[in-house]
Amino acid sequence: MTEVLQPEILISEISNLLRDDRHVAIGAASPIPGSAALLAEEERKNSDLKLKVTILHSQKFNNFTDGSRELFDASAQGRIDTFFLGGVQIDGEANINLVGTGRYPKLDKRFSGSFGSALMYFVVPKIILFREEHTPRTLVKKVDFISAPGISPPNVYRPGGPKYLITNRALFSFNKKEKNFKIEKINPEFTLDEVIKSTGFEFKTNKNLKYFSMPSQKRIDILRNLIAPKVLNFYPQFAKKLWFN
Amino acid sequence: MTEVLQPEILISEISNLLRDDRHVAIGAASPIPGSAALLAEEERKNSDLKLKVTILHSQKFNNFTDGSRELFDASAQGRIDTFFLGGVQIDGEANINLVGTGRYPKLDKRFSGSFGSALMYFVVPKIILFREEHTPRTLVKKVDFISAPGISPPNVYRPGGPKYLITNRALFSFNKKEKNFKIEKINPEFTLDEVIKSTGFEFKTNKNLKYFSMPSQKRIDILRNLIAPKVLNFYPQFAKKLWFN
Amino acid sequence: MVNFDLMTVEAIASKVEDNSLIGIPADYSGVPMSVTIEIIKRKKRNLRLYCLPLTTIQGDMLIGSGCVKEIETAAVTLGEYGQAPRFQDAIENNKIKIKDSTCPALHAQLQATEKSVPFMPLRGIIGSDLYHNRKDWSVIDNPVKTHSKDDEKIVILPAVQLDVLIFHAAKADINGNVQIGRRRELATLAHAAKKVYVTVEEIVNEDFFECELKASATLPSLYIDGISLSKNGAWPCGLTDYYTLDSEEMNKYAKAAKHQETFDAYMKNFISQSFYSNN
Amino acid sequence: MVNFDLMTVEAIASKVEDNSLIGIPADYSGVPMSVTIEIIKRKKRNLRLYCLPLTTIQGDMLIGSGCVKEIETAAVTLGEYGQAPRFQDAIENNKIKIKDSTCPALHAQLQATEKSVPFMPLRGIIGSDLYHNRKDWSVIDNPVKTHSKDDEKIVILPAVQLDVLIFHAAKADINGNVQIGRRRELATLAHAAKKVYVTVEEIVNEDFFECELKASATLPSLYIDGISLSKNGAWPCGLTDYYTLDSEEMNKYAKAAKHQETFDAYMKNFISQSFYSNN
Repeated sequence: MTEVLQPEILISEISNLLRDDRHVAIGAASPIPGSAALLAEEERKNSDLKLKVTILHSQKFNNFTDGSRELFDASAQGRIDTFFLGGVQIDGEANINLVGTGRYPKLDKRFSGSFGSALMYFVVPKIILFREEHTPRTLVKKVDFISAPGISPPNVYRPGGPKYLITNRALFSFNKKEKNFKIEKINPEFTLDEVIKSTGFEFKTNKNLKYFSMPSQKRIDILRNLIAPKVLNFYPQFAKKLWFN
Repeated sequence: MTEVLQPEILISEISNLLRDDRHVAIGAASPIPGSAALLAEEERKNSDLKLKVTILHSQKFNNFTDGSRELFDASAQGRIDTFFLGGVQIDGEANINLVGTGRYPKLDKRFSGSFGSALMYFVVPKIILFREEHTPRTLVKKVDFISAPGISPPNVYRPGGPKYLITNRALFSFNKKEKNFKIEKINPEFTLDEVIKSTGFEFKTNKNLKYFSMPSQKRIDILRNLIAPKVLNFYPQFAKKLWFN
Repeated sequence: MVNFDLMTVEAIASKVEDNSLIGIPADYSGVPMSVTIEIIKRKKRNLRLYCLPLTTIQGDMLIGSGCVKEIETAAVTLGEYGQAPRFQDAIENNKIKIKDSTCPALHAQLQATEKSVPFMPLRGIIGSDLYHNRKDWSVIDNPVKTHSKDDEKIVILPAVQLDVLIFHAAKADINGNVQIGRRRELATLAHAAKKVYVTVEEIVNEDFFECELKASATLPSLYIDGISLSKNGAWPCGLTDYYTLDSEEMNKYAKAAKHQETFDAYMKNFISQSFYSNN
Repeated sequence: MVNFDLMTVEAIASKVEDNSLIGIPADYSGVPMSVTIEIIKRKKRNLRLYCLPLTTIQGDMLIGSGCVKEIETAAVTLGEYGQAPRFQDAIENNKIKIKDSTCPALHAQLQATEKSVPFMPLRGIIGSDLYHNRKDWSVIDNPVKTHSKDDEKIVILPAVQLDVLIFHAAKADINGNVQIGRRRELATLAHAAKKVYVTVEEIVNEDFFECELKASATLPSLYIDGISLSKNGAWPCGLTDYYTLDSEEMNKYAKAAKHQETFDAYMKNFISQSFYSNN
């Protein structure tokens, strides 16, 4: 069997999380979620539940015609089922920080900024937090800056919010009521203890803890033959490094 | 000299009122103002101060691409210098009624409705009220229903408002501070006394009262040869009756 | 072969439920006359019309046929063909309820839903009797202090979501995207509607998203729940680049609609004919 | 012959006044790089950038060149080419002021000006540190009572009007209308700007309004104060249907911009070359 690359396992795992969606949108600089969404779309092409994928940075896979505000409007209307957000830091209550570390505004290390997170996190039903690096530096007890909060009081409109967090070591689900993460799956290259030690916040463990699953050969073939050339169009750096080097 | 038709005199008079404008917009069912605007545009074609005319009901003379809200947005932005409004009734304080006569909501006689008047009257600097019929039935002491008020208190945003009222008998200017109309020009077929009797509200008279001016032969030629065929496109009933019967 | 579910005009009409709030496009935005006739045939009742921002023969016919309970609009008129007689009769005799509005307010209430905010502010309106007759509108002190006008009063309009929107357009592509051209108010209407059905003059064997110009003129399929082919579907209203309004028929309607009896006879005849073809 | 005043790129740059609030298009909306270089050459100072909703190399270059006093944005990033180094340095060393925002807020503040309302409501935001650092934002009780949420809190954003907007586009027609395609955020920016200047790849001998498809993709001349021909005017950023982003140059810039000295050398070289032609 072909050697499966680590990012391909993540792509496959994320793709599984999109099972019941009708429309997934992909924002800036998200090559792994973008690949996962296109994979899910391809696999469901001939099923009854088709998946629509909007990749904002692509000319071809962008289903919008009302300018760059349409993603936010459509999301607020409830027309986007899943969206991905990252974070310089993510904490145990699912607060995310895309702005930087240190004391705002004079930060020690400035990152790009909050993008659309301060609306998307509130209105999209299934937000998947995605951050490859799984260390106490990225998964922290308390973020230095809240770009968007994980939970909101009842007098704030919030049909959406965090459902999953996926890193290169584990997949977590988020419980809104208990305000904490629970580990669901683990990368077989790591032990639960290693994951606990590399996570800056406490999370619930799981008696039924599963491993990241290996994508089937068929899925790998679809990914490499059909999806990779598409990704090359709008995430050229990523695709070249992974598939066309 | 050619016989000049009554509507042509009105078109010519209205056209004179557009002298310093850069952009005039024409709303629904306004063939005389529309003809006047196109006439002014044509006459200033080779001057430094060009006139842009947007006729909403025309495909060709509609300069907008953002849907039917763009007229209101552009007007609120201050980009439209002159707009025309009519009225089932107009009163001496320049309140206009486009809704009907009698006690609202169960009216004796219902008319079409207020259209965009309740915003346009507030934001367009030069609103020209146009109503051909000049009788105590149309120019009343107090309108039965205010579609849009002639004046507003200081805590209401109001860069725009009524500047002129023109009928088939007279042209009036409106004084915002004194809250009244003053007669400026009169149709030579009527006496001032006849106009006073046919007006339901009191207005200021004018020592320098002028007559409606006869359009020059050149202007009539432009109107009939160049403007009439354009008007035929979007006000076919009007143009046929006046020019192509 | 198309990659979406092609419906019949009749099927679209049957999706309209009694009491629903229906988006009504203006005379220049693609009036869905073929569906309107089917709605009338099906004796739909208590419809609430939300016009963006006005209606002509479509609204007048629906009112005259007894389908309408309430109308929110900036105007009902036959334009150059005069007042809308069945509408006038219904108002003067208290047969339907009217929420008199003004064009930009009708836009703003839908834009609020488009952005999923509960309200939109709008200038103007204050001091009009429109305002005094709208319990759903209010005035607040401008919460943003500016130097010039510390005490500005401003109108607050509630968000309005439509149950269903139906309009007629030029073309659909094989993936169910619809060409709306400059009629972008149709996009606002669609964004603010729970269900959207469209009739088109033709279905073309291409994907509008493959061409940037065509994409610019497109309402994406993600907002559309069903499409039906309906040649001349806007008649006697016009459709940009296809046909102009039918003056003769509008005059005929304007005359017939003056009285309920002659209107009824006109409608009986209209319904019995097949003006619209599905192919 | 064209029916509008054709400007040079230099003339556009000289229209930008120190201290002005400038609209900055995102990397996908037509980045006006040729004008940006001229702005840098002219040593414009204390510019305030309003990004819709982010900026890449354009903002980073302007910041690194000392032209910028303040930036309001949802992100500054070189995308696949990493963080924006001159921006990072400026923030970490307190050289410029930042108003951190989020994409939909940047849109809504311009849409308020587009409608000439003093503010826009927006959901989300509450509970974020964005909110806690924005004195110009406030929270009010939703003035429209709905059944489900009687006590909803909602954010109020002030209207923002730009002093000047500059962007690069594909084509202008002989009457000064500009093709923007699906990049309708450029229309919002233009509607909210006092002055609008555009550079284009080509000027074509037609009127876009004569074709409904082309009209749909057009920003009308009534919003545009000046146009300049500028081949490759967005380079090294891309332009839809014309050229893609230049990966090699972006990598080169990302590396050079890591330190002020290497950035200065890069800019000196960039300015000395003639990458853009006016014909």
